[in-house]
Amino acid sequence: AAEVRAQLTEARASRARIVTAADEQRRRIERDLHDGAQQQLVTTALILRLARDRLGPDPSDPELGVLLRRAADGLEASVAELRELARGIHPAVLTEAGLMPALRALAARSAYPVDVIDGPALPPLPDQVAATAYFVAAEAVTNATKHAHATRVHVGVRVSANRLVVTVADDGVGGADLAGGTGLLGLRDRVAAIEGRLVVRSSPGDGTSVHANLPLEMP
Amino acid sequence: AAEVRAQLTEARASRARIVTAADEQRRRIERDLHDGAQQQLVTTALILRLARDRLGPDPSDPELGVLLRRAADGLEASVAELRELARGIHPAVLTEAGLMPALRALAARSAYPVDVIDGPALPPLPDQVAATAYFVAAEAVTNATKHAHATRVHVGVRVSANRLVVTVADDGVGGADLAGGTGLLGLRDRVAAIEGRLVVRSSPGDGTSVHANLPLEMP
Amino acid sequence: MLADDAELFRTALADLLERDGCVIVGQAADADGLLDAVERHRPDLAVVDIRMPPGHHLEGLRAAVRLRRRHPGTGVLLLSQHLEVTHLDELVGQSARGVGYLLKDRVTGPDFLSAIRRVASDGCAFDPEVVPLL
Ligand SMILES: Nc1ncnc2c1ncn2[C@@H]1O[C@H](COP(=O)(O)OP(=O)(O)OP(=O)(O)O)[C@@H](O)[C@H]1O
Ligand SMILES: Nc1ncnc2c1ncn2[C@@H]1O[C@H](COP(=O)(O)OP(=O)(O)OP(=O)(O)O)[C@@H](O)[C@H]1O
Ligand SMILES: [K+]
Ligand SMILES: [Mg+2]
Ligand SMILES: [Mg+2]
Ligand SMILES: [Mg+2]
Repeated sequence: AAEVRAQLTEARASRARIVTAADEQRRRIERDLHDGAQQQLVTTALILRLARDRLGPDPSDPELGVLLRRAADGLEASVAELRELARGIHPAVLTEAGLMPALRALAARSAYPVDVIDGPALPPLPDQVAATAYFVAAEAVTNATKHAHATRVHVGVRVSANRLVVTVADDGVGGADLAGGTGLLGLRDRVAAIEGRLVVRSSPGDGTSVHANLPLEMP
Repeated sequence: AAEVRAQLTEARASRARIVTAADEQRRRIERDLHDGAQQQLVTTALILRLARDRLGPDPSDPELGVLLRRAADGLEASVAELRELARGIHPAVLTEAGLMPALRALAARSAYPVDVIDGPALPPLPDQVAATAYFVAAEAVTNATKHAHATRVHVGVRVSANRLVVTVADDGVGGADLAGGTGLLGLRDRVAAIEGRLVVRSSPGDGTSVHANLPLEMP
Repeated sequence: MLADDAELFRTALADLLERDGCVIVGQAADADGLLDAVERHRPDLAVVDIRMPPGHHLEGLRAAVRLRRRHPGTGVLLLSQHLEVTHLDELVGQSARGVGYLLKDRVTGPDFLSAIRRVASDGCAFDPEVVPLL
């Protein structure tokens, strides 16, 4: 029994390390995208703009003007796409400014009305806790906008008894089902990896709420 | 005791799901990069080339020719950079062609002489096994080229008793130490997540070998 | 005044601004060069990359904070490849006059040149990505 217990401790510890390493890798990919290709592309887009300016509004070869415009458009589209992709991998604002600003930025970007409820200021959070809280909120908000037909979505974060509690609630059709996809199941595993608990409450016609209860200190 | 055992089973199962989900995400990022931005950029490079052809070899505005050339160079550099990054995230050849071609591509890219030893053809491998085997080989080869001062590195893969055995051996200075970085520790966790075993043998002056023994069927 | 260690980007930016009627009084590739040049020329505006040698960390930002204290007449527009918002409050300080912060992606956007003019004439310009963080 002692051996099984030791194996359990090790399995949980390695699970937590795996999540941390994956987060770290995501952060690095996001940075590499920005500091590498993206930087290069922005310079190229600028040079192309100069080329177009040089050609002037009435080029002697209009076809050339069209080509340069298409190239510039394509380049700008790629820059925008890469920025989106990088953000989906790991939002820089989370690292730079913390959980609440990241959640407000998430809400601001949503096509849907999402309220982030401001509570008392949070203490400094361990990286994995902040990242887990963010990913819970992001997936739950995405679900609410995809599945709920809600009028509003609320995101709340508070600290209580050395735990961080994240809640995302909508007033939509309900019927969320962990077995129905990979999003909620993935959250449950992620939350478990830092010894937290995920609870989903959802009944048809009565909206859905997702609660993640995360320890601020790892046992 | 039965309860601890159940918790152990669940901890291991969720650990395996976390690794699978992370691999899946990496695969998706690679695809998004490839089918999205990269595709777009290749098209843009083509348009830019048409523009340069149109301008001709002796443009009336030489400065414009210079700008277009610079833009084309910048574009090419970004495409190359993105390709590198995507490959580091998840090598497409692994998904497209399987483990052995992916390892041969890895060896071909290495600045160092790396031999991939061909054995009997492998059976079809579960995705996580192929991915884990690849990442073990990639990290061990990187370590050998970074730390070993070896003259050669050998990579071998074989199937034995329903297990896949991956070996990376160098004839360098030895002294590999799991506690010395995050690479080997990360491999150990990754291998454990699919119920495999990682063994590192390394003694000063006698080279280093890394062995991963991976079950082909999950228990 | 332009300061960025990425030479290709900096010269292209200089071209763009000159074509728009700006006079570029100097270019620098690091924070010291920036501070010297501003001391000498007292320009209306310094466009400053956040990350420059030697540390490629927040050198540009720190230089920008000093510039704003020492030369209130010089507007400062920070450019960053990456969203970095530490010490942003320190940069803005008491008043958001003659100060801005944009991601480099915006330089080809439609509003970039007007942002330049705004910051040079004591206004401000902040990236939409940055605004929710202020
Ligand atoms: N807020 C919600 N309101 C109503 N139904 C929901 C809500 N959240 C989830 N569901 C239901 O539960 C299912 C499972 O959600 P889950 O996030 O796991 O998967 P998904 O969103 O369908 O796909 P993905 O794997 O991309 O996340 C959904 O398919 C949907 O039917
Ligand atoms: N093939 C090898 N030959 C000699 N020393 C090695 C070899 N592999 C690893 N080592 C030693 O063991 C240490 C741990 O390796 P590990 O891969 O965990 O970390 P790393 O390569 O230093 O950094 P990273 O976390 O980026 O992988 C290394 O720092 C190095 O000193
Ligand atoms: K920068
Ligand atoms: Mg979902
Ligand atoms: Mg290593
Ligand atoms: Mg720089």
